[in-house]
Formats: sequence, C-alpha cells, structure tokens
Amino acid sequence: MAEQKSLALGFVRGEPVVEKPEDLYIPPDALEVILETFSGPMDLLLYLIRRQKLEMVDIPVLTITRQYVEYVDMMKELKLELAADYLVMAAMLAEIKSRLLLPKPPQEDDEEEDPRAELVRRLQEYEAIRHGAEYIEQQPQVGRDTWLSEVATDARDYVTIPPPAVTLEDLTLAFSRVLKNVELQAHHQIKREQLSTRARMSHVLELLQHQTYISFSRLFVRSEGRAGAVVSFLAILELVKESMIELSQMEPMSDIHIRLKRQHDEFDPA
Amino acid sequence: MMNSTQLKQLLEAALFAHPQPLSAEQLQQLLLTESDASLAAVKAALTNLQQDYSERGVELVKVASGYRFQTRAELGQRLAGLWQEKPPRYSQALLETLALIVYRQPITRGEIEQVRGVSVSSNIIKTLQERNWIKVIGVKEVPGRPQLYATTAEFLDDFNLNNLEQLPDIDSQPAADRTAETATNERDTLND
Amino acid sequence: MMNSTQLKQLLEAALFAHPQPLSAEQLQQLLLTESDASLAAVKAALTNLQQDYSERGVELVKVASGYRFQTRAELGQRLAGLWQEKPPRYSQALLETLALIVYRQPITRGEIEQVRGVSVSSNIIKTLQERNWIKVIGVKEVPGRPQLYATTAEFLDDFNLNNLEQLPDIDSQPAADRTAETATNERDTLND
Repeated sequence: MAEQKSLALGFVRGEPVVEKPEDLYIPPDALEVILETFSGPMDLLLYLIRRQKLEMVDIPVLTITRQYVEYVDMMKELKLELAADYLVMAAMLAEIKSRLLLPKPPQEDDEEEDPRAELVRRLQEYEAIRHGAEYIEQQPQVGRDTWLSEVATDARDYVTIPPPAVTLEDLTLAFSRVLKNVELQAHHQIKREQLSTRARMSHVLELLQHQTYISFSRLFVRSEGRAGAVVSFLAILELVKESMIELSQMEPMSDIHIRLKRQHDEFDPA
Repeated sequence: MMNSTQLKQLLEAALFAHPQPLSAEQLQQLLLTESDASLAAVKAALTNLQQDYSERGVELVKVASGYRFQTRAELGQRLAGLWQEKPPRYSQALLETLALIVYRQPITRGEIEQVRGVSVSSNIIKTLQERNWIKVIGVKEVPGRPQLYATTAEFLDDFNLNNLEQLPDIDSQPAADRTAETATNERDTLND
Repeated sequence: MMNSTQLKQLLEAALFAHPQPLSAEQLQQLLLTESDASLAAVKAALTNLQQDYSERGVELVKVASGYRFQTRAELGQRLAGLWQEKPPRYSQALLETLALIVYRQPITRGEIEQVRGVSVSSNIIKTLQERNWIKVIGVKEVPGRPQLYATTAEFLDDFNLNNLEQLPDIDSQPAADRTAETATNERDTLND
C-alpha cells in the first residue's frame, strides 16, 4: 500500500486508504473481464480486504462498504448478470455500517455481539472454502495430469457368458404360477394326470420315433410292479385319447400293437 | 537433451496411456522437440523398453501401426475373469413354458399357449432347445399336426434328477369332478 | 499354488488392462482360486509391484476404489501433447461449489449459496453430477426437503485420493477471541 500513488483519503490502522484502487482506472471492457472473474460478492469482498492486506477480523467496514458499492455500481453500469446477488451483500454491509455508527446504548449486557461478527464468520468460512477449492485444484487430476493405462488385451476373447441357471424351485414356482393362472380362468383346464403318467407318455412317443410299432406288453415291465403297470396303462389311454397313438390287434387275444396315429390311415379305424 | 531415463519414462507413459499403437515417428513428433531426442534415440529407447518388459505381465510389441503394450498371450484366459459377467436370468415366460413342458409333456405349443393365455415366442422354444432341455418327440395328429415337446435326458442331468418322478408333484386341481368337465372340453377339441 | 513371479505377472497384466481400479479383494476373487494365492500373497505382490514401478513412467497407485496404473504426474504436461483435446478447466464458481460439497458434505444447495453469497447455477451441479463427482445422498428434513449432496468414490479416484482426509485441512483458523479486540479498534477508527 505504501507505494500507492493515489491520494490517500484517510488512514485505517496506520495504513493509507485510497479512494479508488488503481485497477479501477482501466478501460471498461477490460474492467468487465476483471469483474466477471469474481465468482460472487464474497469473492469481491475478500479481494477488497486482502488487497489492503487487512486481517479478516480487522475489517474497516466503512471503507470496505464504500469500495464494494463502487464496484457494484460499475457492475450495474456494465449490466453484469450477477448484480442482484451483489446488491444483497451491499445491503448487508450497509446495515452493519449503520449499526456500528449508532451510539452504543449503555447496557450491562457486555455479551452483545459485534455487528461485524456474522460477516467475519461468513468471510472466514468463505475463505476456508477458497482454500479448499485451491487444494482440490492442485490435486493431480486424471485426464489433466495423469492418464490411466489402456493396455490391449485378448482376455475378452476368452469370456464366456454362462447360460442362466434355473433351479428346481424356479421351475416348481413357475408351474404353480401357471396353475394359479388357470384356476382364475376357469374355462381353461389342464389335465390331472400325475407327472409319472405324462413322463411315460413322452417315453412311449419317443420309442415310436425309432420304430413303427411297439408291442403293448413291452410297456409293462415286471420290475416296476403294479404301480408301473398302472402308469403305463394310463399313459397309453391318454395318448389314445389325445390321438397321438393308435392301437391295433390282428386277432382277439393276440398282442396289441401301438403305433403313431396317422392322418390317412390305411388300417381300419379302431 | 533429455537423458535416456527421462526419455524412456516418457515413451513408456505415452504407450501405456494411449489407446492406439504409436509409431516411433509419432512419438517423436507428438512428445518431443528436435533438441530433446533424435528419432534414433527414440527407437533405441523403445528397444530398451521391450527388453525391460520381456519377463513381465505385459509386453511391448510392434504391430502394423506402431508400438503398443499388451497383456501376455499366456495370461489371456486367466484374465478373462475380470470381464466375467453374471449369467443373465430367464424370463417368467420361459420358465413357465419350461414348467409346462416338464409337467405336462408331451405337449404342443398350442396347448402351452392355451394354458398360459399368451402366445409362446419362438425364441423361448429355441432357447430351450439350444440348452438341450426339450426336444420334439412327435407330432399330434390334429389339424396342423403340431409338434409335441418333451424333456430330454440332459434336462434331468442339469437338474440333478434321475427321472421326472423325482420332481415335486404340484397339482392344484382338487375336485375330481373337474376331470369330467375337462374330458368334455377335450372331446370338443378332438371333434374340431 | 502359483509362484510369486506368476502371481505378480497376472496382477500386473490385470491392473494394466482393466479400465477401473481393482482392490486386492477383487483381484483375488476375479482371478484366483483359494489354492492359487491367499489375499495376503496378493497384497504382498501388489506392494512388490509398486516398488518395481517406483522409477518408471507409470506408477501403481492406490486410490479410493483400488489399485491402478497411471502415468506419473510429473510427465503430465509433456504427455498432454498426445491428445487433441485440452483437459477441461473448471471455473472458480465450480471449484468453490465442489469444495463446499467436499469439505462440508452432506450439504444442500441453499447452504452452498449461503456461503458463496451467490446462487448456484444448475449447470455447475449438472457438470459435477455428469462427472460422477457428486451425488444426492438424501434430503434434509427442513421445509422444502432440499437434496443433500456428497462426493463419490469416483471423485476420490479422479483426484488421486484414497479418502477425503488426504486433502489439507481448511479449518485451522486463528482464535476467535480476536474479534472482540478488533471491534474496539474499529470503533476507535470510526471516531477519528
């Protein structure tokens, strides 16, 4: 400040206070650029304080307010967009100033807060955040200071996506869902055979994929016992009923043959 | 003039970070001035780097468009684990179709559709066939001669079953008289 | 059991090839079986690798979400020549907003505006969210229920941090009692 060439208007804590900072005498378009570099009223305020090398807690509110208002007026002239936010701060400064200028009423309560305290707190918090922003900015950044390795690899060629796993539970749940659905729409029915019958039906049809006829007796295996015989019998009846197979017998009491039903039957219909 | 360690570090970093291969000429042009290092110095440094990485998990190879780092071929299979995805899940429609084929085989597509009330997409049937869980075991002698689906031995294997009877019996049709009703419907169908 | 050279090669290749950082646990789970190497062996190999790369153009660093190879920060300026695009430069307003979210999280937009004395542009929040540096982690139970912002692991990763504590402290302010003393001075000045 000592080398300031402008006229000192007064002294604050032994320092000359100048009417306008030197950098105010710059062409308006350049000024606009400078003013736009302030990220907000707190930034401007902090700049005004720091420029005079003042301690945060020593804010000469009168001086600072005047300087601040000068800047804001210029911003208004230049129609900078942020003016509204700056006006709020100007009003706050004006309020502090007027409270400071009011004679202090005699009172026992010494605890009354300095009107500047709130402003000081805000400035301190803002300055702390400014430091934080600086620290973040200085951190080595991916894409600016460091780059991640992007090494070619053939590993992806070896990736195989396993087919979805299905559990027995998934299956039974799905079937229960279907059954519930069917019950809701009563006109659809699904037949009531046991799974063993249905499985035997598939088995019979499969056998008939490989041979034209199978003998009826072949479907009754002694080791399966009575239950097995019942299942086979039900399966055959069901297959006949669903017109998937047909039975033929050359003569009474002879073995019955099973074959796939054909649409154009060269046999006599049963 | 850059010393050879600095030059090597710079080239190494560039080749690791750049997604495409870079030739010695490109490296020289993009990263260095004439006074930093000559093209010959760049080439020497690259050879040197190739040696440094001869025994490591990545190697510096020269391909058509330049140099690049790549993972060693022997490691490819193991590294696949990094990109291994969780198996997708099958849709409800697929599971219900499979369940119907399991519990009501042999069954036609039309019958599945009738029970589920919606059409069965060909994709579902295709998926189930590709997994070898179902197969066509014949046709039903009704108009259109639709194919009959049943489960395969592989289905049993995949679900750890010896036979279909081991599946839990789910039959929610309680009343016996419903059978009669069904029979009537069935006869109607047959008469179509 | 893998020998330590094999293990190191595998981890090295994985970390070079994988686009995101990987933790020791992930490396173990994705690449190895229990019989290959223990987690302790993986960690030892990683430390070993960090030493191997301490003098090279790339280094193995540990950030919030795991280990990754990256080019040395000192080479940044020179390497920038590899890319056409200049790295983005962020405005003071964006950096202050980010700093508030970093240092004062969880924080609402209103609280950010309170400290900065200016409204926060939606663009800034959008940019920070698009970079995946911040996220909404809830709402503050005050009238209007404003959203609360916090930083993400990706923020830490992108700024080469393991955790937020690695950033310098901003709250070591001089003693508050100086305010009272100053107040007296100010009044004196005003009386001049």
